[in-house]
Amino acid sequence: ASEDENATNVSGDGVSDKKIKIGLSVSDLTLERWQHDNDFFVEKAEELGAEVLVQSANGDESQQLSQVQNMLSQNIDALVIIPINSDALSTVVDQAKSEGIPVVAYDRLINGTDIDAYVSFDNEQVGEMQAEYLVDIVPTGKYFLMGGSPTDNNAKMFRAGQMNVIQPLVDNGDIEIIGDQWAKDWGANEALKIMENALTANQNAVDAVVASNDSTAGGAIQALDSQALAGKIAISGQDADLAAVQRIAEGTQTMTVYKPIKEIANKSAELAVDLAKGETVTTDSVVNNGKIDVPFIKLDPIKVDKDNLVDTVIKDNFHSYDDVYKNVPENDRPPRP
Amino acid sequence: MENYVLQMKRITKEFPGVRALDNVTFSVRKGEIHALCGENGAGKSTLMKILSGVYPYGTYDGEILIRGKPVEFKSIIESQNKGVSIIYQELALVEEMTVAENLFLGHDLMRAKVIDWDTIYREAQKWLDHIGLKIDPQMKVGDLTVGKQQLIEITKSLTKNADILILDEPTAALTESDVEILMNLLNELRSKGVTCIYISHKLGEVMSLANSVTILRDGQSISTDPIEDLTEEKIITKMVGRELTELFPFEPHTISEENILEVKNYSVIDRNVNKKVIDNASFILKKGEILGISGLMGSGRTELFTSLFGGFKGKQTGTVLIDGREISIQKPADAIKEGLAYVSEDRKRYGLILEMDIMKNSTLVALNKVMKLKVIDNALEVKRATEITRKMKLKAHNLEAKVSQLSGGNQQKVVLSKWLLNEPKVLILDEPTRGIDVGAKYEIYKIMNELVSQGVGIVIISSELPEVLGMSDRILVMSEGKFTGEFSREEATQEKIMTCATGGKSHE
Amino acid sequence: MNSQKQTTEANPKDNKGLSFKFDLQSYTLIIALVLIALIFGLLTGGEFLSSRNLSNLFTQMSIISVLAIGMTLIIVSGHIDLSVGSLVGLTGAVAATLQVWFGWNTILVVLAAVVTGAIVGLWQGWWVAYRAVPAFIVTLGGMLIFRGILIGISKGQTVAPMDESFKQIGNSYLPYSLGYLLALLSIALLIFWTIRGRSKRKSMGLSLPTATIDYGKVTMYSFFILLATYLLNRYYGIPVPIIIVVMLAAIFIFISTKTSFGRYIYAIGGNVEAAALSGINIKRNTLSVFVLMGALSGVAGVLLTSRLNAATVNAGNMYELDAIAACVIGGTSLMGGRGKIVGALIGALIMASIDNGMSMMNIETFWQYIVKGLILIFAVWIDILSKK
Amino acid sequence: MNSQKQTTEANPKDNKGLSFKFDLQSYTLIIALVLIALIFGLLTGGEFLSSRNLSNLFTQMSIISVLAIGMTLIIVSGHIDLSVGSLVGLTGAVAATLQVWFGWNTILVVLAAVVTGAIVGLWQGWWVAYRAVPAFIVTLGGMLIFRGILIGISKGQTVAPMDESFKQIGNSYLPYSLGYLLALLSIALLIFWTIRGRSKRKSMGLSLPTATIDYGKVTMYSFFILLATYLLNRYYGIPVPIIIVVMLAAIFIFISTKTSFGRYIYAIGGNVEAAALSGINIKRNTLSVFVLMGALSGVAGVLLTSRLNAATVNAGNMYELDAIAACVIGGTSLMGGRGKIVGALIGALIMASIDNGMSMMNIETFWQYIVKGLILIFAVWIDILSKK
Ligand SMILES: Nc1ncnc2c1ncn2[C@@H]1O[C@H](COP(=O)(O)OP(=O)(O)OP(=O)(O)O)[C@@H](O)[C@H]1O
Ligand SMILES: Nc1ncnc2c1ncn2[C@@H]1O[C@H](COP(=O)(O)OP(=O)(O)OP(=O)(O)O)[C@@H](O)[C@H]1O
Ligand SMILES: O[C@@H]1[C@@H](O)[C@H](O)OC[C@H]1O
Ligand SMILES: [Mg+2]
Ligand SMILES: [Mg+2]
Repeated sequence: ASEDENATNVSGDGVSDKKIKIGLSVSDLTLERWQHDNDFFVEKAEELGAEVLVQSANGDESQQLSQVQNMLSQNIDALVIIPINSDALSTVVDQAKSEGIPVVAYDRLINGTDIDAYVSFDNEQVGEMQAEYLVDIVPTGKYFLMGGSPTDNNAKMFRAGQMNVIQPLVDNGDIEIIGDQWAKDWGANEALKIMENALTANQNAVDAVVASNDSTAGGAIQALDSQALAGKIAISGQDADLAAVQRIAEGTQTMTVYKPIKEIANKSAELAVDLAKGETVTTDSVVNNGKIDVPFIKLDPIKVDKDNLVDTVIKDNFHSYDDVYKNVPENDRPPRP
Repeated sequence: MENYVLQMKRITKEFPGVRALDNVTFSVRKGEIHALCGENGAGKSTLMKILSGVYPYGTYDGEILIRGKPVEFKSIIESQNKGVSIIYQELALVEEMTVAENLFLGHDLMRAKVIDWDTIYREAQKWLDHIGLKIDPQMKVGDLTVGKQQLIEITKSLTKNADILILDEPTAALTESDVEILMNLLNELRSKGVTCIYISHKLGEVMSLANSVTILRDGQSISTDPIEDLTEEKIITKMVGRELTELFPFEPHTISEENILEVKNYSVIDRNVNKKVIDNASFILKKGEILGISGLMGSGRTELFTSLFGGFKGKQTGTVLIDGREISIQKPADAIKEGLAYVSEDRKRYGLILEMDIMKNSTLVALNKVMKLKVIDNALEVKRATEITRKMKLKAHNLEAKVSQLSGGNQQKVVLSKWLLNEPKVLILDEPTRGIDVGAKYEIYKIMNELVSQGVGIVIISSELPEVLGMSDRILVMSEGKFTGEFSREEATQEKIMTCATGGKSHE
Repeated sequence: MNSQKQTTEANPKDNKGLSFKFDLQSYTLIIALVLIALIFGLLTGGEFLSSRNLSNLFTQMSIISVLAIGMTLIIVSGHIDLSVGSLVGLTGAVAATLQVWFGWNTILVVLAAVVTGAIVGLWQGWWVAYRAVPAFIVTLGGMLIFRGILIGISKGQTVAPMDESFKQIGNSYLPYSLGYLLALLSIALLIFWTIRGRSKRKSMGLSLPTATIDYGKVTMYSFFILLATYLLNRYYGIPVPIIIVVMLAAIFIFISTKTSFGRYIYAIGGNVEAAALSGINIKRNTLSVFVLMGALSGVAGVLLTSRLNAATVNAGNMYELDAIAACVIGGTSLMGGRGKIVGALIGALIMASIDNGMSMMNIETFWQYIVKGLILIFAVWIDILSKK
Repeated sequence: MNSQKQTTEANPKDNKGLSFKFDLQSYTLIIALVLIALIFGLLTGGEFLSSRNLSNLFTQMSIISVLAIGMTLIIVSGHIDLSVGSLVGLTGAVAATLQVWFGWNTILVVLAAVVTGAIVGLWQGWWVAYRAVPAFIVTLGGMLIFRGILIGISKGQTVAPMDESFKQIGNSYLPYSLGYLLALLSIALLIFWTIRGRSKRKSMGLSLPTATIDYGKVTMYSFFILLATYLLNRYYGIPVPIIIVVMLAAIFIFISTKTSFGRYIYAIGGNVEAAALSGINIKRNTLSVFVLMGALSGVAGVLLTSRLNAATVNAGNMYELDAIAACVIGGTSLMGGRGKIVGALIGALIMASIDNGMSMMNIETFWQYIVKGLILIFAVWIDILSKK
């Protein structure tokens, strides 16, 4: 009985005049970036003539597993997964492989199983970039670390990257870490409270805030703002959310790490279509996921600050010029590209 | 030493702020029916709860001997194991469960490793048959009337085959015929050597049943006498500490010609069971009149009046007039607006908000009477509540006490207070003296007198025939949802009423 | 009095109309479920009802089902447990760390998870039963405490991968023949019990439902058991998780209907004073309920970890709400005293079907939220309507 | 707060011992709070009790406080509302989108958020009151539906920044003089009420608490009001959010103790059948409670959006649990019929203190979870102990 089902899948692979069906499993939609990822990916894939099934798992790993199962039973030709957790999907990926369906890991690697490709930025590198930027402009002083969700694996990796840069400076006494707190669910309100308390506990004697993403940075900046410190204390971010780049334009947030989402989305979409057609992919590098060396398309995240807004986010059409500078007086804006 | 099966010595029990029992001594001989009498709040239930282990050893002072041996019950199970079984005044039934399950809850049959439901249902059926109850053991207890629930409770304690059986006001919710069943049962048990402690406010029952009587007053034991030395009057005097000349202080009063409430061709269909529970009922209540409603349990009296009051979910047809004006009552609020008041037969379920204090319960219906500019005036509320509860002779040390802590009689007075504060035109009393001591009954009757003299019309539904006979100007009898008889105060007798109640034809 | 006659008089089951009404009532939920299944079946062009998807569906509902079984008892006893999600995460992590870091074998590891759950249940039950702290607070506290311990012991890291044998628990299927064997066995048991029950009632002189009704039911159930087995065998066979759920359900239905402990729980939840006055030990029974819930959370933790082949820090997050919802959909009253395990399982199946169906239809996420919320309300409303 | 007080005083308490005991009971929670404050004060070297941190603390508790006020009514009336978190998110987003995308002014935008909340409350209340669907299910459904709508309308994006005037709502302070003025005004009112109350009781011939007790209390409250004002004025002044909370609390305490609607809610939650037979319109009053809760969620949404100067998709996530916990800590019974708004506010303050204190101490995250969970349980336990 089950052979029948498999047979249909296999035959589905070969037929090329049939529209290619790609499954995209998104981790959650409570952060702005995933919505962008989703939109760009679908747009590109449809441009390439594929149909995309999208599911979002609300940050629940077993729900993601279920959704991938459900997509598999809809005869998809390729699977693209933004895993909630790199280690918690191996069972269903194994199943996909056994049915001959190619799997692409998007943004986060999937460990311990055979996958066909990995398209991503290096999360540790993101953390490093955040820290490097801050360390550049505030080489000595008091640092506050604002971690992400204590239950998000990526949050750990960002922190690891940050510490790669900061730890040596702590050891030689240049930098003092005055606090290290993690914001539940990457929540802005959590970050706001944490920052308020940290400022109070340290009588505002803070020189830099290492915030792991833009949502938490946003909350922290509100706390800085009410102490009239917004723009005076260096603070990092990640994702280039609209609100964040607006803050950068206004000068209240120092930097964000822009992960050219359009690029990762397009790359992944192309890859998925190719794989679905049975073509093999070649990449420059590989990364070991504990089982195999996975072909790795490594994209470079970009540090974005006030000076390169126009050349990065706006140029990529990630956000429009008008949106980004909405709250900046006309004559303070850089020339329109 | 005499052959006492039970001795309670120097029992003292305090609740926060109240000394419920003060050095009480209580001794019961083997095989007798021993009545325990006293006013509401005298401490009868408390004493029995100590005996049955509800208030465990250590929470009271004093000593208990069973068959001469001291016992220290730390739980109900322990007292049960010593053969003590009790029917509580508050029904201790789980409404969501079936009759059979309730009968054997906590019983050996249920404590078996694997419950044998067939046996339980068969045993339950046996017991019900034995008592003479026509109830399906698979019915949910919550679907039974209070009276039936009370009988289940009694049956439950019988299943334990106890040799000391305590009945705390078992007949409060029973009709005459069911009381009869119970009396026979108790006599049968006595002949088998079972000892009974019997608490009741119905002194007639006490006189005809008991071998001896112990009187409690204000938490103290006053006396224990053999029944031969007592009369109802003597018991009352000992209970209340003064003489009560008459049980029913009916005062002749002038009944106005005006119809205050008139009901014509009134029928009610219960949607749940799709059955006509009230069938074409018509009656008139005059201003200043006390109308007694008699009938057997389940004859539909409660349905008729809750439905008139807008509190029964069913389809109603017929005409209702108040002061000659046709009105339509869809919900209790309409009825209240028209000057109706309904004191329910089940005060805990339908009368009181147990979590609330006395004051708030008493002003719940007439809240507008303690408000100024739509705002509750606390001082005024205290004043009104104090006045009304004082008038009711409510015994409570604090108006802020939760009503759940009051004795049954006092709870009933709170319900009365609640309705009287609203100054109703028509007062419907459904079993108003259920579980109430003679003194308090007397007070309620006097209140009735006072109200009718002010022109209020009163309907009193009661399963106690003496009460209906003693207090009504006119008596209507119901049977199976129909009125089957009408008697003036003068012509009414117990026999005539019973004939109509059991369905026999009345003479007009 | 002739007891035989009395019985027949009193037994409402003899009234045909009533009996039909009764049956209809308890089947509304099933009807709601069938409706949902049909609608999704239609909208997905039959995919929803395919063998493969049914297999997925049953597996997907298994974890919440295990929790819903215990939650039914908790709610029936008049309490609530908000900590089960965290506890699923914690026990799963206990299993994973013991296996991945310390190399314990699968059996020991499963035991450890279940025992951990039971101990945690003991702690919570103790506060509720012996310290009279409301279960809401104790388990809300527990929700935080256990998640905290989980983050602490795993240091925020995902612990993976598990041994192959452990992975099998949540990811394998019964061989076809074994599946059919089990199905036949349970049908045989069903027939045996019906016959024995009838003969016992007869020998006791109790009234009997007509043979057609009794055997009609047996035939119907047998048909469904065989159908389900057949359908699942058309794919890979009966998924092991669903076998676990069925077995646990059987055990707990037995406990709740056939043991004094089970009945006491209903009595306690229905009227705690009456229960106490009937001599039931409220505290000990309450404690036991929490211990059982803890142990079941352990089982759920094992299943989840096995399915994910990993223990993660936010595993089980918010499962309490799903489990409670399954119970409430299934007719359990949050006021205590009323509820059935079978109802909770159907509730869990309804919830899983909604999730599964919408994901099969690839509806946009925000619509999924909205539609799921609406279906929840409607399903319960229809159930309520039918009970009026 | 005054009106609340009056009720408890209103009764003749001739028994000294009793009166003392009663007071002790209602103050345990405050004692627990003071203990927590002292411990954190000690552990943070006084920082916890600094003017600045108190200012933070009050602001941080404000959103949950607003929700807890409404939640008290909901729970007292015998229901529950799991949707408030999502509704805070949704109403906040309504405010933000109207202002950021459509340029509405602040007043209109605030109105829109509150009205949206009330309408949503109407929808939920209708299902609960007129369709008899359990509030748990209706609001669990609501939790999903509103979050879904929120994701749908905001397309997953953070909507920011708000106008300066909007931002002020959650982020500004009363000028010092105004703060003192308000403080003096409320003290004057307190004295006036006490005198009037006493004279009225006297004229009605009711017993009076001794003057020392009455005026002693007035003095004590006045002292605390002035102390709080002074401390907050040592920093930037009284935060506007806390003024909003105090005003809402005053209004709702008034409603719950001084209006028939308030009284009816307690009656309905205490015994719905008796309430119905007392002529209380169960459905309409229940509906109203949900509408009020919705409107308050709107206020909370405005506060949150203002404080964050942005509306995010997961704003308000899980706030329902915090709000319910605040009520339960404050002595509200989940069975309905019992609970006080003041208690809920103290509950909210306790929860906020725990969060704030631990984050001031910079404790590791997982310890924060564990300690918070434990304190929750202990605080409620101590409260229960004292009531025995
Ligand atoms: N749980 C309790 N808490 C506080 N006081 C109580 C409690 N139970 C009873 N009391 C008080 O103890 C006294 C004796 O009450 P008890 O119930 O024993 O009276 P009773 O003689 O049975 O009255 P009734 O005839 O009305 O049933 C009363 O004053 C009552 O208010
Ligand atoms: N909740 C219920 N469910 C089913 N049947 C009921 C219910 N309440 C009452 N009945 C039935 O309705 C009929 C009338 O009952 P009702 O309570 O009006 O009688 P009553 O004369 O007031 O008797 P009682 O002395 O018990 O109050 C009876 O047949 C009774 O069994
Ligand atoms: O981009 C980030 C993502 O990688 C992380 O997992 O969650 C937070 C986001 O900001
Ligand atoms: Mg009593
Ligand atoms: Mg009646």
